[in-house]
Amino acid sequence: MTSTRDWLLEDSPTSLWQANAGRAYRVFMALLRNPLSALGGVIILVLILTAIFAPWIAPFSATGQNLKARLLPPSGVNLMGTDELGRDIFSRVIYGSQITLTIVGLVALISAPLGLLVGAVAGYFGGWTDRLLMGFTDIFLSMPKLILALAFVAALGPGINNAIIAIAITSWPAYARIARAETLTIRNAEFIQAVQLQGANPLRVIVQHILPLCTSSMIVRVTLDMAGVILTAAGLGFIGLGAQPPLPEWGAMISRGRTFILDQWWVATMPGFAIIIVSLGFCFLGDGLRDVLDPKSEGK
Amino acid sequence: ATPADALVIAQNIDDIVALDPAQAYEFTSGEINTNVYDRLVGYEAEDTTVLAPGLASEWVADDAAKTITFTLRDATFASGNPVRPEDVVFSFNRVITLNLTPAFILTQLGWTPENMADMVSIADGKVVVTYEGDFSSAFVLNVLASRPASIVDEVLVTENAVGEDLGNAWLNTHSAGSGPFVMSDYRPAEIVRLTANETYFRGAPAMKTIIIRHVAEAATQQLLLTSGDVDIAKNLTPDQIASLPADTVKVETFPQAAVHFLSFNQKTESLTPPAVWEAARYLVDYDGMTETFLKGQMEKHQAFWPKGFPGSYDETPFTYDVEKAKQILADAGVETPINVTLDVINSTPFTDIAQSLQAGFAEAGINFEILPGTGAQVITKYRERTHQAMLLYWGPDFMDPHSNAKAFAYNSDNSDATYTATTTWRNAWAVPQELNDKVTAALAEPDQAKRNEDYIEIQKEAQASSPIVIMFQAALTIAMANNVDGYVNGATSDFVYYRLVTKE
Amino acid sequence: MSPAPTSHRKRIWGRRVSAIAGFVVTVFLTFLGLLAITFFIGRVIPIDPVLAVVGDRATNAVYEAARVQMGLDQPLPVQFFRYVVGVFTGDLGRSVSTGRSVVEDISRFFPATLEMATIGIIIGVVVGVPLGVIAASRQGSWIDQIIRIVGLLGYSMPAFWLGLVGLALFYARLRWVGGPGRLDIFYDGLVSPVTGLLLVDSLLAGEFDIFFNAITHLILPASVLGFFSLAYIARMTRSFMLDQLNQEFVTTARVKGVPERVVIWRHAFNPIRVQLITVIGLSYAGLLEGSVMIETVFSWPGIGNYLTTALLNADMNAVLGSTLVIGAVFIFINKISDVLYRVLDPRAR
Amino acid sequence: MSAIELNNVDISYGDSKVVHGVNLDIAEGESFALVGESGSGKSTILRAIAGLAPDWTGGISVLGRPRTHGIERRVARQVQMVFQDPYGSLHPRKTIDAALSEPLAINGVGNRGERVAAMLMAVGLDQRFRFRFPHQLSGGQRQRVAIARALMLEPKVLLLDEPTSALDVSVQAEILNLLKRLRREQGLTYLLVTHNLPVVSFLCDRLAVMRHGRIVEVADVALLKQGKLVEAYSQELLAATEGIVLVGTPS
Amino acid sequence: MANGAPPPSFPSRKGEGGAEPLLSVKNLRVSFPTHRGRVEVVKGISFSVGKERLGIVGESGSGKSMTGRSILKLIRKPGLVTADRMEFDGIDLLSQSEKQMRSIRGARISMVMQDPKFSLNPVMTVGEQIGEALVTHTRLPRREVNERIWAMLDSVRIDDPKRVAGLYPHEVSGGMGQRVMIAMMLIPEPELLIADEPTSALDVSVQAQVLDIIDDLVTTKGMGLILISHDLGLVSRYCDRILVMNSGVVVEECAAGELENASHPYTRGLLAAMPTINEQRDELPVLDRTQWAGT
Ligand SMILES: Nc1ncnc2c1ncn2[C@@H]1O[C@H](COP(=O)(O)OP(=O)(O)OP(=O)(O)O)[C@@H](O)[C@H]1O
Ligand SMILES: Nc1ncnc2c1ncn2[C@@H]1O[C@H](COP(=O)(O)OP(=O)(O)OP(=O)(O)O)[C@@H](O)[C@H]1O
Ligand SMILES: [Mg+2]
Ligand SMILES: [Mg+2]
Repeated sequence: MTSTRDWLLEDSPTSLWQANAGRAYRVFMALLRNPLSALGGVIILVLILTAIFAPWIAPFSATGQNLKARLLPPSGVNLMGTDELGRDIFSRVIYGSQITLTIVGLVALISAPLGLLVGAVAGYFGGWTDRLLMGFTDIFLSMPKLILALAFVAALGPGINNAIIAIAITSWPAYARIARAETLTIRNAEFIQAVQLQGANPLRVIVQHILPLCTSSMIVRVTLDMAGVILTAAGLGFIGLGAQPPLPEWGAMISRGRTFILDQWWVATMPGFAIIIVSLGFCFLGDGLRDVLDPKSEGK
Repeated sequence: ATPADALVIAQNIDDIVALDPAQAYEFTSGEINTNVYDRLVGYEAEDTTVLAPGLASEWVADDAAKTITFTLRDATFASGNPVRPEDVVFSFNRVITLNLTPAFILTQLGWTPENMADMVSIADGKVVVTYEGDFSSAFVLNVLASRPASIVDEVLVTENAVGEDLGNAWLNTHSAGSGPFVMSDYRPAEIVRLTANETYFRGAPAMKTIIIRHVAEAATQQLLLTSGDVDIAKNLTPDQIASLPADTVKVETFPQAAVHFLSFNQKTESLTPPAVWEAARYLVDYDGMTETFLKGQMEKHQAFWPKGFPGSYDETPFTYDVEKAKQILADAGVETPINVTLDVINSTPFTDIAQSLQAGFAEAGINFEILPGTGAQVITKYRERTHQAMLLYWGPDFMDPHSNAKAFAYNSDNSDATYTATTTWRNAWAVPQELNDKVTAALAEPDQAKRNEDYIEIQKEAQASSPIVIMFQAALTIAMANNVDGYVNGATSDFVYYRLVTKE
Repeated sequence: MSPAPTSHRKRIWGRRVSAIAGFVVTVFLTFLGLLAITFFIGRVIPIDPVLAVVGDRATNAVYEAARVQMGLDQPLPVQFFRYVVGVFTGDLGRSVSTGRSVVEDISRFFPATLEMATIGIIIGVVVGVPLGVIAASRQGSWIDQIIRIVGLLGYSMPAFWLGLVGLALFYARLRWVGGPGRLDIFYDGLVSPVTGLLLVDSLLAGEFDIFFNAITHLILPASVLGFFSLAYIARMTRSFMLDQLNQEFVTTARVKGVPERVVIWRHAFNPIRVQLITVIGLSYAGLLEGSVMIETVFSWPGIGNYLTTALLNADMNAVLGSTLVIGAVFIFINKISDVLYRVLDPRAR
Repeated sequence: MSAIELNNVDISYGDSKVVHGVNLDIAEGESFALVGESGSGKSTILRAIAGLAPDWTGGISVLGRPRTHGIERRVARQVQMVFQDPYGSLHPRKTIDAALSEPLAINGVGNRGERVAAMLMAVGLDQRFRFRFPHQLSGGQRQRVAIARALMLEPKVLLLDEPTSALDVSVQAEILNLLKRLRREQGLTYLLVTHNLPVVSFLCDRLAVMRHGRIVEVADVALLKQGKLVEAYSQELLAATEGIVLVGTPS
Repeated sequence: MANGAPPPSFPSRKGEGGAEPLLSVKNLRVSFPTHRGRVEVVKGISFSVGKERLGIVGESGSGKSMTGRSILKLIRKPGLVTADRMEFDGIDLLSQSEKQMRSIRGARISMVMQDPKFSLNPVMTVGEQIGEALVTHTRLPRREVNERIWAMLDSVRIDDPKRVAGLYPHEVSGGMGQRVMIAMMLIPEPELLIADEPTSALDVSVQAQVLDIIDDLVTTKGMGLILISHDLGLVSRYCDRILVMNSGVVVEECAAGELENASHPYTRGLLAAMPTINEQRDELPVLDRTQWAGT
């Protein structure tokens, strides 16, 4: 145990692998030291575990209906009560974690790299490339995001996959802006000039030298945005354009439960809590990551 | 609290597209038309099942000559202009000339822009209506009681006409009728305000103002109602209704003419075996749904003409019986699983019904992938016949059994080119010729009793074998403040009357 | 190195003209792009816009007539070209779901949203900025933690949920605020719209009752919106402030013995005003679109509601028109913050 | 053949011209210094030679071949640059090993592991440092890495832009020694920018004094050592330096 | 030299310092938490300053700035400052509240910050910032404040004070920035000035000018000066007494004139490592850190 730790914290690593592991370990420890970000991390971890082990955790099926047991308040059997079709809300919330995780993961995987690339290319080359790409980005940015997502989903047809695509399409421009701004500050750094002097082609400079530096702020931003993604997905669900029934997507569950909010509060509130907690988890983690990954604090 | 002489209603009114009776075709616009316009004859607030004199005080039907002669009563429009036979001619002409959506109801009578001068004319101060086709005058009276047959004030409308529009644009935001109310304000997706017509020939209504406020959220409607800021909430769900406080709010139920059905597009290979149609009838948990989340909102009903109207067939031979359904499928050698999509409007209670169907059908190996969409989206697909299974509802265009028989048991040309707005065509079901013939015959049957018998026969047949599984008949449960009395809601939105409402 | 003054001035002028031209061109292109994207999305939506006009039972003849009348029989580029020409002559077409001209619809719905969002942003700024400053100046204290968590809650809470809960509590139970809608029924329609902003119109008309009634209706939805912008603004303020407070010049100010209040507001806060303006601009624009959810809950006759309804009915003229207006506001707000940036930040002059 | 030849070179940034009509001729194997006040265009000249300031007129040739305006691979293998700021010239997310392998990878040179190890040795860095990140190194160590990186491609000419001004005297001495040794061992040509005259005295053969974008004087270092620079500005520099440098340093 | 600065001078004013120190510090420690626990960056140093010029030299990171900052109690959490004694003119600085410190800062002790680029508020004009230092501690009419600002700028040899006062920091050059900084810290006429690398950003000729200005003011106004730098030559020329610091510890203390005779191997190593203008050595001696480690 201590030896692993020592190995990780070694000042003079003997391999690239050890160096990287050590860096990761330090980031990790720093995160743990901040109570809020540790809490965020725990929440995300629980989310992931829940998603993986949903079938074992959930006491009931997510879709099994029992019309005789509708709208039961929370009890020992139904921890979070039952919904309008007599399904166990707790089980649905548990299974819903899979969907949430998929949405969040896919959106991050699609939009962040796309934004990064567009922003870095625009920032690095400047001139017309920049004007063209950023003009395009600005068009997307100047469109109301939610409306754009709505329009996309409406065009593609409702459903979870299309919702993911729509959200991804509407969120990359923000990342492109950040990546561009960051690239602009890095572009003239001496270490970039040094690789240019060594004859590196632009592709190499961007991919190997600029992108790695944008990623940490990107990770922070993406983590913080995840709450927004969850909420947008929920919003699409709210309007009926998100996940299709009987998928236990949390937003759609709230949407369906909102007519009961005055009398059977738990139907909308339980998935609402799930969203709030997970979003908070991402926010806490993102906040912590920002402190930790901040290049200014890196050296310490 | 609301003023004593005003009735405030919370309702989702964003379906309104047009208010001109020659164009209006939505639920809410139907409601408003009914309260603003009179027709020659109509179903009246006092008894919505009996055809009563309207602007025509009496009429004489000549089935042989296919004419009906109407004598107008002495009435005035809300504008103060007298109601003249010319107004009737003008009103009917408008509908045929403009040829907008609801025009098809009147064109059934054989009316065309070319022959209108002959078909509707004035003789001795009376209106003579002529029709063409194999049907009885009873059917014609039902048609003339429908929305597009509303009588508008020719003088007022002509004053406000723009170009060739015959006042269409103006009538979409104003009213020009002789009914109990005048539409004094309409702001789309916001409010409709009706003001009492003090000169209404049946007597001025008690409520001086009717305010219909657009509230899309059911939960918000409930809040408004329980807070006393509205008198009536129209779109509450059964669950909400069940939890309303009984001391301030009362609930009234009104059976509706709309039937809810599940239909199978015959363009989908796996849905063509009649055994699938039959099995489907045993896979719907009718009672489970109507006793729980549809309680008070729908009633089990399995024939196309709604209960409570002449010619209805009220037997419900099918119950939820998975084993039997499995047996039927097995006997017919249908291979399961069958995987199809089920299109559904993405609002309550449709998505709930769909999910319940999904669970039930899965038991017998028929798997639905639910595709919720907006109403417009679902209809677009339906019209193009690109859906597989469809969960939808149907309300009659006018209160004659033929309106539904045509939709559910008649399809003489199933080709793609001849679009017809019937359920049969839209599900690509080529109705057997024999059944087609029965529908035509029933329409022409002059004897009312025999005619009703015919329709029951047709319904039995359609119930036994058709890719359309009729499940429910809708009912409206409307919650209102305890002090509201006299609200009348007939079987369709065309029969919503505010003129008898009083508040203590 | 020292060119004649005239040519120098000419060069500056030239630069200014080309800057303005560049600005106009980019704004124009952004607009055109906005239009094109919305337009083409609109045309691939699997909803038949004609059906919204004629209903589902219309005969084929009626259907076809409506289609031609709406110009949908033309090829897409032609439709787009016609639309753009229309836009530049101030004609946004007719909405099929309300039957009115889109310009008229928007002039009715947009002020309602604008009013709500404006009050919302005022709440957000008036509360959020001081909270952010306090949190930053007490970094790590419990008050900082609370503000942080409140801020993060604002990121994590579904707006429609908060709106409903707010209504149930403050309207239904406590009766502190007016209910859904912009006014009590009793007052509805009494003031004729001049600006469309009820607060302004009622004051213009001297109807103070209506003014106060409008406030009671506005306060809850605006607060809910305000909460979200407050959360964002407080958070950003805090993080900007922290950046500043760690700067050397703040220490310099302390070295001078300047009181802490002055250190915080003059030295740390002043430099971030510019960044804050951008943030506020962004969240203001965000509120305009974020009102979509809130408007449904509060039955607010605003543009968000209009837009979604239109979208769901494939009422493309309405969708395009409202997107255009919201997009224009977005662009406008961005430009305003650019200009303010230049005015407020000496480094950018 | 001269290593670097500048012929009436003007260099501009956008609209402003910052270097005016500079002529320089640096022989192969020579160590040449550019000194002068801040902002006089010293760095700019280096950048133009390296290809980082492409907006120039006149003639620049490197090792006898005229130079084009952008960055060229051929030039990359002949001319490398070491920057002033040891903290800014290394990629913060790359290990030393990665930084040193990079030039080899770009130019398709094989046998990287050994070359990196050898180069670390040459600049006097222990193998322990190989997998550290820049932030785990001191300024002097970083500057060694930067020098090592510049030498990875075995260039003939090294452009040094104030390579020690950010370092302490103690570290500066190490780097200066290193540079001197490398030059001796590998026959390098140096073009060194600095405003520290003692450094010039230690490391260089000739120097040029710059002011306001022009070269005011080119002299032999021997003259500098004797305090015999001709131009007034050169004398001013000398005087200021002498005032501060400790007199009578032990030798 | 451009403005005819006085020749290098080494006036001896040591006596005053010895008699009644303005500031005395004993066993000062500064520590910061890191992931390896608390790390002391100043490890118990003691010194005193009178109305004299004390130089602190040492390589980068040796804790010079931290020493300077801890005197003004400018080290923020999580940094921690402890000392057995830190007394300024009879006031125990350690027990002063933040509020009491404010009346000392600027007015009685002030500090020229290391990097003018980051130490000036980017959105306030230079004049405002200088004026603020004055206004905070005295009550003067606006007009007089302006007069004083211009006079001060003039005394740090800025040519056009009225124009410069209206400039923003990004509009002034590095050398001007440092002079502004000095003006700002001198305008309240403190009794003790801590100057942290006041000339690091300047090239030699400007450097000399700036230091001459400070020296001039110290001489005429009779204040104490702590000059922090890593440049041995510079400190030895402008100070009376010198502390040599290395990794948080004072390794040598001597009079400026005797620096050449410094005894500590570290100091000697530093001296030897400096090249001279007439450099004859083929290799510069480098510090052998093992020699003095453990001091
Ligand atoms: N990227 C740039 N754009 C515009 N002007 C620049 C740029 N880089 C440098 N300059 C200007 O060019 C001139 C010469 O700069 P350069 O960096 O070559 O000076 P230097 O002699 O190296 O000074 P120092 O000793 O301070 O490094 C300066 O006036 C500087 O302001
Ligand atoms: N906030 C902090 N947390 C941890 N360590 C710190 C912090 N601030 C400074 N240090 C460390 O304290 C040590 C002393 O720093 P200080 O600024 O006093 O050095 P210095 O002698 O002034 O160097 P320089 O000549 O570079 O200005 C350094 O090693 C630095 O890394
Ligand atoms: Mg330079
Ligand atoms: Mg320092």
